Amino acid sequence: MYSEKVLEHFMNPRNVGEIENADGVAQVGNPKCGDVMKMYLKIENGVIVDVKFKTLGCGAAIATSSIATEMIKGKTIEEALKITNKAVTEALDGLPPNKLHCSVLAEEAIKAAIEDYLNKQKNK
Amino acid sequence: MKEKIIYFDHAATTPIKKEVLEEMIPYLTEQYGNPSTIYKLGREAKKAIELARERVAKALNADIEEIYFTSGGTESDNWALKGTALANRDKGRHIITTTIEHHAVLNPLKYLEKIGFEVTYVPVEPNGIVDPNKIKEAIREDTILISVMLANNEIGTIQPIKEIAKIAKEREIIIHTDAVQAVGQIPINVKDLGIDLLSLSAHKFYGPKGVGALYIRKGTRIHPFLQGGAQERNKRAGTENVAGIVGLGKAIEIANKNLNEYASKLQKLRDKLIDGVLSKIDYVRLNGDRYQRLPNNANFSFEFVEGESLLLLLDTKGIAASSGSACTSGSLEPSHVLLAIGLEPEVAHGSLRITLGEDNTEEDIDYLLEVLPEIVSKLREMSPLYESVKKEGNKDV
Amino acid sequence: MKEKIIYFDHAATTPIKKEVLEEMIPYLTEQYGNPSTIYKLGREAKKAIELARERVAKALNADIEEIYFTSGGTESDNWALKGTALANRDKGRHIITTTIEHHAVLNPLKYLEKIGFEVTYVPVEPNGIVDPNKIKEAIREDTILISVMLANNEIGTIQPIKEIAKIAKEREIIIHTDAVQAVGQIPINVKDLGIDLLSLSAHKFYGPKGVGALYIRKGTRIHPFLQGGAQERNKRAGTENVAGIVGLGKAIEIANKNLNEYASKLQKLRDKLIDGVLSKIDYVRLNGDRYQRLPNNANFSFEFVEGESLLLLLDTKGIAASSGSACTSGSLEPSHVLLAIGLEPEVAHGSLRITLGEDNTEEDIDYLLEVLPEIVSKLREMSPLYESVKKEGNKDV
Ligand SMILES: Cc1ncc(COP(=O)(O)O)c(C=O)c1O
Ligand SMILES: Cc1ncc(COP(=O)(O)O)c(C=O)c1O
Ligand code: FES
Ligand code: FES
Repeated sequence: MYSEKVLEHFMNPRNVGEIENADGVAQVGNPKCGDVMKMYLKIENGVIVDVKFKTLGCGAAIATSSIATEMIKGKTIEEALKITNKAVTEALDGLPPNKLHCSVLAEEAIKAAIEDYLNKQKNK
Repeated sequence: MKEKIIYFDHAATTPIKKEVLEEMIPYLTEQYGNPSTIYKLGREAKKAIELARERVAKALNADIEEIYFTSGGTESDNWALKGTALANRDKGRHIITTTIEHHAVLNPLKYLEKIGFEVTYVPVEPNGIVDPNKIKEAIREDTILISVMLANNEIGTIQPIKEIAKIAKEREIIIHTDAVQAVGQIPINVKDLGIDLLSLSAHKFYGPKGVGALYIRKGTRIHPFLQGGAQERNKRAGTENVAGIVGLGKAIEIANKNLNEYASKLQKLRDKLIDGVLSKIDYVRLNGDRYQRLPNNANFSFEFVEGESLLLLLDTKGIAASSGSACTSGSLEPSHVLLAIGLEPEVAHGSLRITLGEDNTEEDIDYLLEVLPEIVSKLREMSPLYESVKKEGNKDV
Repeated sequence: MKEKIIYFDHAATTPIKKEVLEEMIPYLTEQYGNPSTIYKLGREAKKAIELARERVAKALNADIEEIYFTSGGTESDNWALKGTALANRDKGRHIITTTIEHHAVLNPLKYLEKIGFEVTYVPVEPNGIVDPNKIKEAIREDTILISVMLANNEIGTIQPIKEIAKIAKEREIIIHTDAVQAVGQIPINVKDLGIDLLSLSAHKFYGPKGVGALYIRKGTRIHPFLQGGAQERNKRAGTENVAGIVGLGKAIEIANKNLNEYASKLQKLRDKLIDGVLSKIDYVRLNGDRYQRLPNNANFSFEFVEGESLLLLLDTKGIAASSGSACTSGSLEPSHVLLAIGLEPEVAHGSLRITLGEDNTEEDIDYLLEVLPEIVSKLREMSPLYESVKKEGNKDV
């Protein structure tokens, strides 16, 4: 059902944790559906220099969070915004069809965290 | 990673017992006759089926002619419900069941609703047991059928079928019980229970998959479900799964003989497990009545944990278990049973079902009690919701 | 009495092939996982089922998602007929079939008649083959389903399904074929045949009893038949008969690979048998077309002989065969198939079906040709009807 890559990221998730005083933070998902994802970003000169996440959810939710953080680390905000759930899924060698919605969550979390950052910038 | 698997999912399925397979093997090899034929090879196959029927009848205290073989629990349930509903629709179109039945009961009932029947789903109490009085209150003039499971497959709660059957009989309503989880775990006596129909499935009690039986009390009005040849006295057509039926017969005979010993062994392990989990882990609850439950079933909910992740991590430790989380199936709703006993969806998502079997030992429980707290902690450390709770300090569910 | 059994009843059932059983054994022992579970043991079982599905799809030239596993040919037929009739009843309530279908088709249709459908039974020609034009003529505005078997189980005649499917498709009518007897005997290509549904049963081609499949062309409107869990993509509920499904997959793979060789071997034996019987015995006829029949089927009628007695005497000689006599089943009417091709009941009663298999040899045929004339004579000597005929001298049937 899950690819080796999904299981590998699930068992050894990268970038788990929190960033104190993060530049952008967002939580997406709904515990009633079993999934909540929280993304923390540290951004310098428009580049994501650090990223951490916490996820409550299935194997796919945790694995997509993990790989998504790897994919955006070191990228500019613009580049990060271009990452789609399709790209995340492909990077994991695919997901079972009934788990595709979990990868949407990662995309949403990135976008929401960047939006939070941009809002904070505006309000500075 | 441990190499040996510790199997804690006996409610999902069980391995075939050695003695059972041994009795099946001739019917998978040289005894291949079609039981409907009249030469020796066919007569031998027929005899084997009739011996199996006798064994099932004996285990349930039924008459031999009241046992019909099917392809499993799902077919037995489908047949019992659709077969009686359609055969008795001249009397009425109302059916009563509970909110915690297996989908093999709920989905045929949904289908019957579509074609003109009405179904009342009686809710269960917070301990996962239905109150017979609530069944009684649900009865109408046009009620023709009541279906309540003998034991629940998720939380293991045992239902008061004898009382419910008595209520049904007072009103001449047909009463079916899904005993798929109960056979081989608790004693079953169809005459004493006073029921009309009972479903069972061999692979839940160390028999093969793909074979089951339906007990139909003599005189019960029911249509055939599989129509065709004259097998099973014209009630269930199709060339018989001879080896499967032989396996079912042997498995139920063994299960019945060892019932007390088996149950008391598992109950001890189960209690050790429940006590251990409740004392070692925070934010946890036991689902289903503490005592009126199958000897082999423990079902917990852990807050701030999602069930599928839990299962995957247990799998890496060589432990096979189950969960009522929607994420394990990719569906949207978590277990209808856990919701029916009043759990919030987010708590239902964090459920773990451990169902024991004869191969399990005290060491297995010790091992689970060793790795489970670590796994739960690991997942909670990753949960954004646990963060805030930790900051606020302990609380009980 | 010979000790070795000569088995001539392969249309009733076949022994499981050694290689097939070998692939099944792991799933009857250590690989006992429930395919719906997510840990390794369950995933392995799931994989095995999916491999079997791939093999079936390949053998039939179907897409993988068009194959659904069932408990046998009877369930496949019941599902195909009741499932499509009910799902398409808004379009019409008329169904067409033939007079020589198996009871697994006829009896579900009888049931559909009871609940408001109309069925036209198109007669077959004296050679046991249906004329596609007669099917065409039977079509009405409200015809929703045509069901015609690919090959008959009694007389082995092969029906012109491709032509019938073409007629059905011109009128957008769903077309089902019961291929239970055809699989493993003649090449089958669902795309080339142009059919929507096809039933098969593993035990007819050296696989296990109690498992079958239904091919459902993508886009075909059909209701589920067994409702419950989410197995078989929500179309056929119930814990899967993993070992059985694995056996089916392996058996169809082998059958398909050896098809030409197998068929030409059996056809040679069959022709030797037919020529031998027709030349050695009087008052005998071959039932069903001489050429357009399954390579392994020979069906005779002997006048002044009753089928059950014939079978019992053959049994004492170590020969297992079948008859269309009502006496073998204790029913009143002889085989509806033999009556449908125009046999008088008294002739139908004296029928003998020999269906060959890979284990049969030329010596087996020689042996049958040696004992059969003796047995037929013996029974005729006992028949009061034969007496008068003898006095009048020879005649042909
Ligand atoms: C309570 C209950 N009823 C019915 C079934 C269906 O049985 P099967 O899957 O063998 O068809 C099951 C198990 O899956 C069950 O636990
Ligand atoms: C033509 C035909 N259809 C259907 C069936 C039913 O198959 P099964 O007995 O495996 O359910 C048979 C065999 O019995 C058959 O020969
Ligand atoms: S989090 Fe529920 S399916 Fe992925
Ligand atoms: S003669 Fe006895 S059943 Fe036909």
